[in-house]
Amino acid sequence: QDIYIPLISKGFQHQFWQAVKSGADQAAAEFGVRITFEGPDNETMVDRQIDMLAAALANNPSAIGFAALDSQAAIPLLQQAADAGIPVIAFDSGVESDIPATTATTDNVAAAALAADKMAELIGGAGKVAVVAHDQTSRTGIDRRDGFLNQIEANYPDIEVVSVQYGAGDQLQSTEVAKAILTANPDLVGMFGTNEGSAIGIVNAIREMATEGVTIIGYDSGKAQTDAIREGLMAGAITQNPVGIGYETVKAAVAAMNGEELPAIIDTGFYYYDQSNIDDAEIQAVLYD
Amino acid sequence: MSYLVEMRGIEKRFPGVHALKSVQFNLRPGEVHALMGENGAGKSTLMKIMSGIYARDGGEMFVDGTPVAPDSPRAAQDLGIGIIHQELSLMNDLTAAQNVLIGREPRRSFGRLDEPELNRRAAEIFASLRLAMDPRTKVSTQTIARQQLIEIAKALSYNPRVLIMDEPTAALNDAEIAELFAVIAKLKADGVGIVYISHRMDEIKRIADRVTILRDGAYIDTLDAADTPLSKIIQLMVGREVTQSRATVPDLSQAPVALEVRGLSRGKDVRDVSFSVRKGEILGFAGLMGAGRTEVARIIFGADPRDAGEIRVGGYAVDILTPHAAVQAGIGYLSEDRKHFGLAVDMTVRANIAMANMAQFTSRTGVLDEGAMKRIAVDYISRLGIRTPSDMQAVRLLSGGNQQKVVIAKWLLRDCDVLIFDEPTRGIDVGAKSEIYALLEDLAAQGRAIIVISSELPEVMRLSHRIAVMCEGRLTGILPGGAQTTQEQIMELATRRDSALTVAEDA
Amino acid sequence: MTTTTANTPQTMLSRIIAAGTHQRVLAFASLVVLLIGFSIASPNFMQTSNMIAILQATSVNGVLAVAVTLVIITGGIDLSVGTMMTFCAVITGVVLTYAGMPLLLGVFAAIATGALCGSMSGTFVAKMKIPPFIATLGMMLILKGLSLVISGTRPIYFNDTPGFSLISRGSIIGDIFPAMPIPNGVLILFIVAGVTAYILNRTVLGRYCFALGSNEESVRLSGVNTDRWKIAIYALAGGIVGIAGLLIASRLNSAQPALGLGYELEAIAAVVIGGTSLSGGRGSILGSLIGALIMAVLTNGLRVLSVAQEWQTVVTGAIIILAVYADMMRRKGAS
Amino acid sequence: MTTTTANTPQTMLSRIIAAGTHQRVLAFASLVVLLIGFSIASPNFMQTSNMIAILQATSVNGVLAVAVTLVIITGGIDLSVGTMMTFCAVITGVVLTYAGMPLLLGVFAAIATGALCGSMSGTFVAKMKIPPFIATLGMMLILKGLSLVISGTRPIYFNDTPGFSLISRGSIIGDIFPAMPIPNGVLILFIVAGVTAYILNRTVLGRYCFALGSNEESVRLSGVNTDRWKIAIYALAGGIVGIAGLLIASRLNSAQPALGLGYELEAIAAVVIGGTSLSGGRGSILGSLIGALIMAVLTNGLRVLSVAQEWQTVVTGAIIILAVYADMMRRKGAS
Ligand SMILES: Nc1ncnc2c1ncn2[C@@H]1O[C@H](COP(=O)(O)OP(=O)(O)OP(=O)(O)O)[C@@H](O)[C@H]1O
Ligand SMILES: Nc1ncnc2c1ncn2[C@@H]1O[C@H](COP(=O)(O)OP(=O)(O)OP(=O)(O)O)[C@@H](O)[C@H]1O
Ligand SMILES: [Mg+2]
Ligand SMILES: [Mg+2]
Repeated sequence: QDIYIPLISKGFQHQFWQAVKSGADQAAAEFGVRITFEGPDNETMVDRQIDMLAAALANNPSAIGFAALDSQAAIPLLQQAADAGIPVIAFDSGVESDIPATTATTDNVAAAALAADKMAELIGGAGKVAVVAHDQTSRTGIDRRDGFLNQIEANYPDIEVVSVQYGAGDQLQSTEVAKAILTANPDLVGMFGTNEGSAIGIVNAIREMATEGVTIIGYDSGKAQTDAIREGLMAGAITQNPVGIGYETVKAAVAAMNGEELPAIIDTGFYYYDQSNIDDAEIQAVLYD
Repeated sequence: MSYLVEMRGIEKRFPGVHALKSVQFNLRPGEVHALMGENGAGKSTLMKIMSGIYARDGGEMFVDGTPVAPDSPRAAQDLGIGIIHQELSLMNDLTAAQNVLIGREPRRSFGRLDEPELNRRAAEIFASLRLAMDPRTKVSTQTIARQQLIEIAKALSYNPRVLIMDEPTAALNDAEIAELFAVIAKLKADGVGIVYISHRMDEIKRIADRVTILRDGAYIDTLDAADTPLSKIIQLMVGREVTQSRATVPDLSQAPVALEVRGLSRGKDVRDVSFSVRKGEILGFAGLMGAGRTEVARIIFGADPRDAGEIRVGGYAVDILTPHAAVQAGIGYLSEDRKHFGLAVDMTVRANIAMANMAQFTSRTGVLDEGAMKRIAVDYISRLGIRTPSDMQAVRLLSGGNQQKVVIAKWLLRDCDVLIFDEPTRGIDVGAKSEIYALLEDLAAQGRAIIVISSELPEVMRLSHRIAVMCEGRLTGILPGGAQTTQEQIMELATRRDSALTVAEDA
Repeated sequence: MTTTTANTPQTMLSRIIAAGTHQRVLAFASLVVLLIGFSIASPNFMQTSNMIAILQATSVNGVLAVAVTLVIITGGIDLSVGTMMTFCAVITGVVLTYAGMPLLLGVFAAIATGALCGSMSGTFVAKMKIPPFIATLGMMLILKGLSLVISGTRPIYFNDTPGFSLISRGSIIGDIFPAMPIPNGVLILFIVAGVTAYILNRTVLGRYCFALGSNEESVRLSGVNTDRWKIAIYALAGGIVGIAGLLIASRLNSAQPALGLGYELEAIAAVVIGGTSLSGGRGSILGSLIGALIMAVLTNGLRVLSVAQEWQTVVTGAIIILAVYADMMRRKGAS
Repeated sequence: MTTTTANTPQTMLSRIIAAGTHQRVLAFASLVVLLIGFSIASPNFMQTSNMIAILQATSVNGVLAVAVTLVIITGGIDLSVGTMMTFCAVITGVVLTYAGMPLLLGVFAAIATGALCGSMSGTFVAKMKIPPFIATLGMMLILKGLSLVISGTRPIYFNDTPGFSLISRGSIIGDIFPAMPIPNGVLILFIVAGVTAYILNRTVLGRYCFALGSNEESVRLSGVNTDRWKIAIYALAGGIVGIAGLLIASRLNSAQPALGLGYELEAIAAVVIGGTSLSGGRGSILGSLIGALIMAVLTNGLRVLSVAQEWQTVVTGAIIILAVYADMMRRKGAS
C-alpha cells in the first residue's frame, strides 16, 4: 500500500507554484511517497479549493498538504481529516486553527518590508513610488502590499506612495497597469511589483515607454526577472524559497505520519537578491526559471 | 350609410417608397370587402395601418364614425380589429393552443396555468373552424398550411368585429379553402366586417361583396363584386389586359430523360415514388396538403435523407446526399417556404439573387464582382417586375409577393438542367403570374426539365405537359396535360387513399 | 417537444420528471456513463461520502444554472450571475455580521438583493433595449466592484451567526436518516430546481419565458406587456442567484468579495450541456441540473483518479464535446 | 443594413470606412466622448506616449475581436480565442526556442496552428452539429491544458531569437517618421483589421459569413456547401488568433502558458459594443475595432486618473452599458 499525500495549493499554473511542486516532488522521491499537486485557476476561487480538498479526502490519503485561500472556509473538511487521523500540513499561508501539525511558510509582511527598505535605500529616501500588486483580496497580495506600505509609512516620511493598482499577476495586464501609472506620474522614481507577473509587467512598461530613472523592485524569480536584474533594468527582488516550501511540506507530512514532534512554524525564509549576489550559491538554490 | 371602418386620404412613406398615396377604404358590417392590387401595391401596408402596426403619415380613420388612431395592435384589438398577417408570426416552440391563446391563458391562483382549460378552449376554436388539430401539437412540427390555420384560429379567438385576412389562402388547398369560406360565411352572418386580400382571382367571385383596387399605392376604384367581370378587375389592377391560355403540350416522346426517380421512399411521407421528366417537359405535381410532394422534392434535392430509392440525372445514377451535391448534378429547388428556406431576409435583393450562383461572380482569388451582380440583379428586377427602390434594399422590406419573385430570380439565374418549383406563385399577383408562366415555358423550350408543385389546380392545369398526382405519400397516377384532363380526374387520384394498406402498415 | 406539454393527471414530481425525460434521458445517459466509468476506474469514487461531495460541489453551480436557464430560455444570457451571487453574499454579511440582524433577515436580504439586481438587468434589456450580453456584462462588472467596495475588499465572516453555516452544511435529511447525510445545500438545490421547473412549466411566467424566446415580436403583437414580463423573469433569476449567494456564503462561512468571476461561464455551460438552446425558446431545468452534475462528476472523478491537473483540463474539454455530441446523435436517432 | 452594401466605385480604404461608418459612426461617438472626457479630467491622458500605450493595449484584444467578429457574424461564438492564442504562442516557442528554427517558420507555425485549431472547432460545429458555445468551450479547455502540457507549465522565452520581440515592439513607422513611434503591434492590428474587413465585405467567404448568420438553411438549400464554408471561416478566425498569439508572445518576449482565460470575454465584449449582433448576420470589423478601443481607453483612462481599482470596475461596467445605450438611441433616431 503506497503512501499518498495530496497537496492542495492556491494555484497551479504560476511559476511560483510550479517551484513549490518541484520541491514537493523532490521530497516525494526522497521519502518514497506518492504526491499529487493541485490548485485552482486563481486565488479567488475559495469554494473550488474546498471541492479539491473533498476529492483528495475521498482517496483516503495518508496526510494532506494544504495552502488555504481562506483559512476558515476549509475548517469543516480539515476537521473531517483530523477526525480520520489524517495529519494536515499547512503551507504558504497558515490556517487559523490547531488542526495543522505545522505551517511551512514565508513571512510575506517582513519580506515586503525588506523590499521597502531596499527601495528607500536605492532612491535616497525620498520621492514618489508606486505599487503594482497581483491581487486585492488574497492573503499574499494583502500581506505584501501592506508590508511594503506600512514600512514606508512608518520609516520613510519623504517617500510618497502615489498609486497602488492591481494587475491580477497577469503579465500583460500588469504591463498596461504600470504604463498607466507611469503616464499619470511622470516624476515617479520607484515601483514595486508584488509577484513575478507584476514585476515583469513593470519591466515591460519601462521598456516599452523607454522611461529612465525608475527603480524597480520585484518579488519572486523566474527567468524574465533574473534577466532584468542582470541587465540592470530591475534593481533587485525578494525571493522566497518555494522549492523549500514544497520540500518541507512533504517532509513534515511524513514526519507527522510517523508521530514525530513538529515546530508550529517552519520558516522557509526569504532573500533579497540583486546583480551583486544573484550568482551566489545560496541565492541560486532558491531561484527558479 | 354607416361604415364599420372608414379610411380617407391615407398616406404612408418608407425610405425610397411612397407606399400609399391618399388611399380611401371603407368597410360595412357583414360584408366581405376584397382588397386587390399587384404585388407591392400597398395592400398589406394599408391593413397594417388599420390594425395599429404602422402609424399613418397622413389621412384619417373612423370606427363607427368616431375618429381613431390605433397606435398598437392592442389598441386596434380593443377597437375590435383583428388581423391575420401575410407572414406567419407564430411562436414555433409553443403548442397550437398556447399560440392561439397567448396573453389570455386561463389562470388559477398565483399565476398558475390551467392547461387543460387552455387546451379545451383551443380545441373549441379549432372545432368551430372544423380543423382537426390536437391543441398540444407543437407549431414547429406543422406545415405552413397548418400553421396558417392556427394563425386564423388565433385571430378568430378574439371575436373581432373587423377581421383582416391578408392572403389567408396562399398556403391552403381547396378543401381547406372551402372550410375557411364556411367560417367566413358564418362570421358574415354575425355582422363581422371582413377585409379579404388574395391573389386567387376565383375566390373574389366566390365570396367578395365589394372590391377595392389599389395600383402603385394609389386608390383606383371600389366596385360591386357581383356585377363586375374578373377581367375588368384584373385590368384595373394591372393596367392592361392579361390573357389566360392553356398549355400547348409539345411532343416530347423523342426527348432524352433529364431526371428519373425510382422507388423513392422515406418513412410514411413518401412511399415508393417513381417517375421521370424529359428535357423540355413541364411536369406538374398535384395533391392535397401533406400528400408528400414537398417531401419528394426535398429528397431529390438532398435536403432530407431517403430510406430507399435511386435518382438518375441525364441517364446516370447520382448519389445526392446534400443540396450542394444536387446543385452540382444540375438540380435546383425553389422551396415553398420562402421565409425559412428561400431567403436570407436581412440581406439585400442583390445578394439573395446571387446566392445560388456565387461562383459566377467570384474571381479566382475569391473576390466578388459586385458590378456583375448588380447588372444581373437589376435585369431580373425589371424582368420579373420586382417592386423595390433599389437592388440594395433588404429583402425583409419588400412586399410578400416581391420576396417570392426574388427567390424565383435566384433559381432562374442558376440555370439548372432540372428545376423543381414548389408553389412558385404563392402570393404573386395575376399579372406577374402570367409573366412567370411565360418564363417557365421559355425555360422548358430551351430544353430544361421543369417540375412544378402547386396546390392551385388551375395553375397545374395551365402549365403542365403531364400531371403527377400524389396521395398520402404515394404517386397515384400520372395524367396527360392539356385540354383532355379535367379537375375531377385529378381530384379522384388525389383522394385515392389506400387505407387498408395504411392500417396494415401501422399495425 | 418542450417540457410544457405534460398534462396528464400525475403527481407534480413525476410530471416534472416525465416532462424532463421526454427530451432529457439523453444528457442523462452521458451522466450515467461517466458515473460507471469512474466507478470502474477507481474504487474510491463510488463512496457515499464522495457522492455527497459531488452533490455539494454541484449545489452552487446548479442553482446558478437554474437561474440562468430562465434567462436563456427567453433568448437572453446572463453573465452577471457569478458576481451577483457574491454581491448577495456580501450584502448578507453586512446585514448579519455588521448590523447584527437575525438570520432570517439575512436570508431575505440575499434573495431581495438578487431580485433587485436581476430586475435592473431586466430593465436594461427590456426598457433600454440593451443586448442582454452587454447589459449583464455591465452588471457583472458593477457588482464585482461594489462587492469589493462594500466589504472593504476583505471577507466578511459569519462567526456571530452560528446558524448561518447550517444553511449549506447542516443536514436535515441526515438527522432523520443517518445513513444519508445529504447536506442542506443539496436539498436546497433540489427544492430550487423543483420549484423553478414548476414555475417554468405550469405558470404564466414560465409560459412567457418560452414564448419570448420563441418569437418575442409575436408575443408583443398579441398584446402582452413583454417588457414587464421580461423584467419579472430576470428578477426571478436574480432571486435564485441570491439563494446561490446564501449557499456559497454558508459553505465558506464567509462572504468572499473577490470570488465570482468565471462562475457565469460554468453555469451557462451546464445549461447548454443540458440541452437548452442558446437561441431561446427551448430548455428544461432538469437538463441544466444534469448538465451541472456532469460537470461536477467529471471534475471530481478526474481528481479522484489523480489525473495530472493539466490533463484534467484537456480531458474535461474533450468529454464535454463528446457528451454533447452523443446527445445530438441520440436525439437525431430518436426523431 | 449590413456592411455588405458598399458598392460605389471608391478606393478600398474609403469603401471599408464608408461601409463601416454607415452604421458605426455611432459607437465611434462614444469613443470620442470618452477621449474628450479623460483629456479634460487628466492633463497626462492626451499625450502621444499615452495614446500609443492605448493603441498598444488594444492590439492583442483588437486582433482577437477581429477574429471573433467573423465567427459571431455567422451566428456562432468562439470562447476558445484566449487559450488558443496562448497555444499558438507556445507552439511558436517550441518551434523557435526548443527547435531553434528561423523566425519566419515560427510566424508560420503560429498562424498555421491557429488555423488548424479553428478548423477543428469549425468541424465540431459544422459536421458534428455541436453548438458553437460547447464546441469552443471544449476547445478552450483542451487548448488550455495542452499549452501547459507542451510547455511543461513554464514560460518559453524567446531570448535566442532576437528579432522576435520586434514583431510587436519594434516600430517601422517610427523608423520612417520619428514623431510617430507607433509600434509594429499596432500596425499589425490595423493591417489585420483592414484585410479582414476586405475579406468580409468583398469576397465570397465574407458573403457566406453574413449569409450563414442570416439564414443558414436558406444558404444550404441554395446548394452551397455550408459545412465547408463554415469550417473555412472558423479556420480563418483561428489564423487571426495565431497572429494575436505572435503579438502577445512578442510583447512579453515569452510564451506564457497560463495566460489566456478571460480574454475571450473581453474580445466578445468589444465585438458587441461595436454593434455586431450576437444572433448573427450583422456586424463590422470597424465596429469591433472601435469596441476594443473603447475598452482600452476606458481602462487606461481610469488608471491614469488613479481611480481606486474597485471603483474602476464599477465605472467600466456602467460606461459600457451607457455607451451601448447611447448607440441604440442614436441608431433609433437615425432610422
Ligand atoms: N417596412 C418597410 N420599409 C420599406 N418599404 C416597405 C416596408 N413595408 C412595405 N414597404 C414597401 O411598400 C410597398 C407596399 O408594400 P405592401 O406590403 O403593402 O404590398 P402588398 O400590396 O401587400 O403586396 P403583396 O401582394 O406582394 O403582398 C412595397 O413597395 C414595399 O416594398
Ligand atoms: N395533418 C398533418 N399534420 C402534421 N404534419 C403533416 C400533416 N400532413 C402532412 N404532414 C407532414 O407534411 C410532410 C409531407 O407533406 P408535404 O409537405 O411533403 O406535402 P405537400 O404535398 O407538399 O403538401 P403541402 O401542400 O402542405 O405543401 C410530412 O413531413 C408530414 O409529416
Ligand atoms: Mg402583402
Ligand atoms: Mg408542399
